[in-house]
Amino acid sequence: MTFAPPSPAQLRREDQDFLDQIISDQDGRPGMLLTVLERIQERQPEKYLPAPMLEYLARRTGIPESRIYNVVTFYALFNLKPQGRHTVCICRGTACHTRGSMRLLESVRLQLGLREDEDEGSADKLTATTPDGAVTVRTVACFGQCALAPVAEVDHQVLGHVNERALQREVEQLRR
Amino acid sequence: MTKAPKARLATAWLDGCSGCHMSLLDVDELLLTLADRVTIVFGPLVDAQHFPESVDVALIEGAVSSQDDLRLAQTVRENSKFVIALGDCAVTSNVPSMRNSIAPTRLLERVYIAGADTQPGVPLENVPKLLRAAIPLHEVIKVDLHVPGCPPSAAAIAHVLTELLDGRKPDLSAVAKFG
Amino acid sequence: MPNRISIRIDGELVQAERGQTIFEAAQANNRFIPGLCQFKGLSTVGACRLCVVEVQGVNRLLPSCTTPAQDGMAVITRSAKLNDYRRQALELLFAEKNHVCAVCVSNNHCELQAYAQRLGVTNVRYAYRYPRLKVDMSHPRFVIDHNRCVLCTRCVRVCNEVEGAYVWGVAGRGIGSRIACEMDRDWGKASACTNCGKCVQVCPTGALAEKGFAAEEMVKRQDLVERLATIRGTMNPGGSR
Amino acid sequence: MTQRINDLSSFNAARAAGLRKLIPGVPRIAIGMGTCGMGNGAEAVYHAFADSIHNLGLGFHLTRTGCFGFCAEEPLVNVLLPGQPLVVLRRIQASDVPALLDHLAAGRIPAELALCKIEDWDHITATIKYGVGQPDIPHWHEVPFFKGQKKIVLRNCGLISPLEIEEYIAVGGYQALYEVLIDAKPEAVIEQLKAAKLRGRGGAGYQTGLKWEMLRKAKAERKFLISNADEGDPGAYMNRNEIEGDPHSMIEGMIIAGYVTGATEGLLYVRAEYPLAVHRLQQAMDQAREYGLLGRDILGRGFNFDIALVEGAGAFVCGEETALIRSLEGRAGRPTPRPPYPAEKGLFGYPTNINNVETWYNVAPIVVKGAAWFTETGSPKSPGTKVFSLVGKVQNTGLVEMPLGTPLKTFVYDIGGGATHGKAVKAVQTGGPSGGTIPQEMFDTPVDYETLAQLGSIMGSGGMVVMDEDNCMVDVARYFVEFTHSESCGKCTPCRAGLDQALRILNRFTHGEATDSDLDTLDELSRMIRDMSLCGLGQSAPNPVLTSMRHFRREFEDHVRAHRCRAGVCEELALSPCENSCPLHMNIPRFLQLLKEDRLEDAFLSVVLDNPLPASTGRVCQHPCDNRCRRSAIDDAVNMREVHRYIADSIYGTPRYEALIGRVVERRLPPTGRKVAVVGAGPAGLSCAYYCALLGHEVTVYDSNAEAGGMLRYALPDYRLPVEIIQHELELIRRLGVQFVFNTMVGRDLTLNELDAAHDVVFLSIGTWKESWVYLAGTELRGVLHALPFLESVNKDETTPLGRNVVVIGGGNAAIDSARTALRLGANVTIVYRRERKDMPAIREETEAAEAEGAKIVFLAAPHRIVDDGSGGIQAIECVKTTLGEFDRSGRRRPVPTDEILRVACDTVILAVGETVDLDFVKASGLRLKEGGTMLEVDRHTLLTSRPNFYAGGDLITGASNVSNAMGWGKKAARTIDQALMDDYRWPLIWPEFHYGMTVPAHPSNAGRHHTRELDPAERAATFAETTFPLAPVEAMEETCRCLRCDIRADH
Repeated sequence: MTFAPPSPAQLRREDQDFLDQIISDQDGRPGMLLTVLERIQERQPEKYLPAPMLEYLARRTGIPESRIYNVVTFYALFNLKPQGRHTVCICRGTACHTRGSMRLLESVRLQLGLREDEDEGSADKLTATTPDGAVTVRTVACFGQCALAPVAEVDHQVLGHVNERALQREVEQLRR
Repeated sequence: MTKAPKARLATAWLDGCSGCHMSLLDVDELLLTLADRVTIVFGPLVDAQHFPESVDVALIEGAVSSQDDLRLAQTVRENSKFVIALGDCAVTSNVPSMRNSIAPTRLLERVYIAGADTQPGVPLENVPKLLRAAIPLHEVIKVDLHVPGCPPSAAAIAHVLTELLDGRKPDLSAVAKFG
Repeated sequence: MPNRISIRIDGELVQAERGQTIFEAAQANNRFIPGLCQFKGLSTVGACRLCVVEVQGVNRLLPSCTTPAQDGMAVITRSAKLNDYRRQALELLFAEKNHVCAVCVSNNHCELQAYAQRLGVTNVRYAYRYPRLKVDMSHPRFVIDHNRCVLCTRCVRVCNEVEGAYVWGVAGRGIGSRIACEMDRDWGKASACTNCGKCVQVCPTGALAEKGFAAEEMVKRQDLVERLATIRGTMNPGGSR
Repeated sequence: MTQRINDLSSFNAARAAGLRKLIPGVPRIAIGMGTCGMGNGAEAVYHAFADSIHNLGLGFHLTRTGCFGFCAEEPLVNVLLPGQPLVVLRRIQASDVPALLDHLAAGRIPAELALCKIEDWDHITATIKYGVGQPDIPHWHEVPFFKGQKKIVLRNCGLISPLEIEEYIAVGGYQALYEVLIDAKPEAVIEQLKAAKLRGRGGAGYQTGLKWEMLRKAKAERKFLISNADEGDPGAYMNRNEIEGDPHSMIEGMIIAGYVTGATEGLLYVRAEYPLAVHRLQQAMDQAREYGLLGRDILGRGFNFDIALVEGAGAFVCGEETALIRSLEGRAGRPTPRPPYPAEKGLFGYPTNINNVETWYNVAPIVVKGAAWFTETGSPKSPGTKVFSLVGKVQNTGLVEMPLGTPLKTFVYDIGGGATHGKAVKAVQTGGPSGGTIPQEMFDTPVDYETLAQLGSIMGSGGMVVMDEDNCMVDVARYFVEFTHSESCGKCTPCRAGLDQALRILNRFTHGEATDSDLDTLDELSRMIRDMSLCGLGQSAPNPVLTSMRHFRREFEDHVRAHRCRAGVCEELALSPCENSCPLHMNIPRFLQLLKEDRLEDAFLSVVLDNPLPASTGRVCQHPCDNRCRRSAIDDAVNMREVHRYIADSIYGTPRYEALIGRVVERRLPPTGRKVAVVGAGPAGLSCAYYCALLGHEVTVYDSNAEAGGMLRYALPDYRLPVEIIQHELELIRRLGVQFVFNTMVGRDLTLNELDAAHDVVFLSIGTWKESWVYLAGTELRGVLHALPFLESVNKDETTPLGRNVVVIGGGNAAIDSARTALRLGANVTIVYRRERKDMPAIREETEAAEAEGAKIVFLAAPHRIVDDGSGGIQAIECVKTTLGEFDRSGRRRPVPTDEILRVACDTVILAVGETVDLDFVKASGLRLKEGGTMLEVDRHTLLTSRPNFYAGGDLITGASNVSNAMGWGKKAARTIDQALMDDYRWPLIWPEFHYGMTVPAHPSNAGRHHTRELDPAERAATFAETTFPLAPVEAMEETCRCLRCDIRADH
């Protein structure tokens, strides 16, 4: 690449070291870009991919920015916006759907005052975060916990055979 | 040889620029021939208050944008044997559709309040209520023939009418273009 | 191995060069197959699906732009089924974005419109989606209007494969897919754009256009890019990706 | 420090070490800690064991295993006492641990916690003998869920620790690798796989041996092997459990493939949503490297092969091999056209072979046992087994491994145990978003690649989701399209824009906005997407739509034409779930709210305009609303039936009755001058007459009896429905101007032509008064009665020759009514029913009441002959005992006769085995019958028969049903009749506008469901008077406060 990259805004020294390290660990290995991006996101407390880090990644590896942007907007796992401190995740797998998981989602959204974003173009448009950044509600294609349907996950704790009221109680706990 | 009874032709003008009607008038000397074979019973070109019953062919120009458009389209369909969507606005909703990604309330505010020179305010009476989107005719009624074009050429319209009057199904491939 | 092969197109025996795709073989023999994503000199992606054909002995439709012609192959390029399917694909493209031909700079010079005309599309049976999409005017010379984009990715490929600037990419997925400039910047702020305008010239519709044209005025100069792409040796018959 | 294995002795040493862990000589406790176990609290159970064992100083061996497959019974805990069988305990919670340890320390295993025992286990690559004993605990293959399962892939899952490579080696692990490397004949392995006809288990079913051969023959400096563990099918999770329970089997399969094909690099592409699987794999690979089984110089034979793990980042399309390759190259997972195939040009342009997780698990068994052994299992074209995740509306859910070719019904009924809560199974969805739905009529279908494809479905990765009558097939199709729509990569037009349009059309269906032309558009669009899409995702995405439209077209049509979703899933098509389930579609939330607002009279008006016989149905309705009430997710359904009974009872017999009759009569539309004849004054006829009268028509009802009411009047005993109640309700119908002509049988006293001539429209609603023919010796004897004439004669106060000892044959409402009536006449009663209790069609409460009042019920017995007492009377009845056989079309087990004969002494036998409509009058009438000749054919949407102006409803078109269903048909007929007569939709004009509260209660009452009070059984059995009492006012009020108001939508 010969072009001048945009000013590497607010990239902290430690972030840069982290990136250098992981890039050299992964360089040339199959699946490298996915792994690097997963590690970056995992390291952020708000579980997202900050733009300056992506820009640095592009410069450092020579992977075009357009390709990186392509990848991060394609996979449902990656977030470009900061996520809530708590996560409520509703399974929309077949078994959960046939046992009424969409109603769970509606009730949690209603409880938190969230609305579905239309046509945002993101991979998973069912994701929404409360304005105070406290809770992110998302869905997952399938937890593979079908025998426990319907399933919800609150801060990575699985709730099986969950009903609206039980889930509302859990969410209420989060907001305390 | 007995003269065949004249066909009853109607036209309707929904959300469009009237260019398709102009194109209809552009068929030149065919108008004279047509006058022998058809009676225009409704439309901007004639002075009729209500859409009549048993119309043979109806040409509709324009997209369906308001409650009034919707009602008129339905009335035309109920009383006409053959309905033609005339021109791109009726076929695809064309230019009127450019408002569709904006909610009607915001649109009205933009035009009547933000864009007003005097007396800002959204009129509530005497203005037909907007539908959420301007949509093609076939989304609200059954359409027997689509004649695209912005506007369709006079030749296309002439071809369609002549063929229909002669009892043939018009072939548009040579005379109309899509979009 | 002889370099000429014979294949049958719609029942008629014709000659083709070994290594040509079915699409290229048909074109060389003046047979019409529609295709929006295919562009001479660029890699093939088989994305628009307009160019699918029936091949004898194969129980599915094949994209002619990526399938190599083989000696003795019998290809059907026209049938009632193919025509219906291609029309449906075109109608889907019209319903997907906001194609208002009457006000488009490429009106009458648009490949999408031309195919619709040629395949006898007179209306779209599907409900128009009317998405709210951006028009990016930030570039001094060019404009990208996402309302008119058919996601053929010719712009992406010409920028990557011929110009080597990697400005364009596809962001998102599914119905939310769109062409994006680098890290989703305004085109005017792109760091790598060389202002060469190749993407504009290869665009089949009015999505990418030069500024300063009114409706119907933009005529793309595809021949220039085709020649350039071929000279640069990136031409990759039957190639992938 | 572990020793690298490079010869037989080091191999055997590792095996011996593993065996000491598997059978340690001290009690061994293994907790099932797959994700499913953890989701049920296995972590806490493990810690409880660890703490207690430590605190008590017990020398027990505690370890973890994967999932044994029966996910519905998790957490599963394996317990092995030395010399005894391995016992699998189920649903163990942390609180069970102390008591359990006490038992184990004393050498006991509590049988009540046990699921099954295993005396010896065939790990395929080795056999482990545990011990014998524990006679009270069933063998594992005697448990219905495991019966017929054959565990090849899951041979180790749930039995060995996935964290200990030595345990894997102890059960024959890495034996196959060892043999392959020693033999050094890679072609032989390929030949073996080809002979075994092992097919890819990811869905497409391509032969694994052929794929390996292609890779072996490819010449290149690098070759790749990829294991596709990007399991993304919603409803399928077998790959996760396989990895979590037994990671080494997959690793071994891959190493063998590496040696055989010449690849040196392996890649595992695992879903990031499976963190436990990722963790276990990494640990397993580390161990394998330590032991010299992976990496450089494997087993000291100079062969190098290593595996790297990549976590997929959430894209279903990456299950498609070209997309997966793009993903590993660090790009978006957008598929590319084939050719070129990965075997020629794959990852980074090098030859690549991709197999699904489960395919690798079959490699070692085939190498060790041979192709001939493998082909013994499964079907000729598809040998071996497949793991399925059986989930949805069955009793037993979990992972099952069955031979390919096993019929679907085995999965649903034998293993799954059939539907839950006595509902009917409707379909099975196989193959997830790429598959299709297979209706219950086709459950004989063998599950293999070809047969499923013929039905428009696929096997896919093995998801099997059972659907019952509460699932709407339109919604299911919409659900899958929504899924593929959101997972489409967006590259090709048909999949990107086509699925979006398909979803829009399906949304129109579920919102009740679709038209008939949408059915055609959806069909042609689906075919186009299937034939035109670039990759497997798009090509198969229309399968759920196409199969649903093929097998469940009626449901689609109902959504369009009747705006009904019978399953009650599509909320926009119903006011509320209760309303949707009500055959009369009563606005239940409205009358509840009106009563809650203390507006009894308005509530009555609301009820009676929705249902002309509210007090009767308030007593005898089968209350389907209870099954749908959302309140039951919290505690119990709102007692809606009893509230409307309360409302009606509070008005009847009070001075307010007159005023309210006036209010109903006021609603009558102006006279239309049209004449309607109703044939049959039963519930269907009365409802039709009532609404036709309200709509302003002139109505005459004809009936062969002397009074109106039909079954209500003549078949239902007084203690269930007192005759005064019916009279109150009939009065209202009379006041609307309905004329009755009694003692007139249509067909005998009056011809259909005469009716036709005198009226504009005729509605036929004759009940099922004709007894079904019973093939039973002795039915000519004195003392043999048929249920309905018996009940009728009691209701008419005629004396009935009833003996002392009565046997009732049958399990429906007529049988129970007969039994309870006979009890009240002083007889001893035995009911004989050929199936099980849960299969009885009678209302459950009625059956329980009969038993409480002293009736005995003999289940699983079918009448064989009635025994003559020598003088033309009855001495006894002989019944054949039955056992339960296969499941029949109704989803119930078919009773199969045995040799055992049961003799019951009696003097009276009442037959209640079903009734039909007497259709003699139909002959030469121009009315067409349905196939089978017992019912009239009508248009499902208009109820018009084949003869113009003749409509029909009720039992006549459905066969024997119940009061509410019959009324529902009558009501529907009135609506369509009016529309035909008046060419206008005037139906809503009947109802006044009710203004009532439309806010969701912030704090619905916490009270439990209120039940009616009854006299105690002994008192009840002595009287024909009504013995259940309506709710008290405060109870009725509280029921209204329990309603959650599902009729109020957030978006309104």
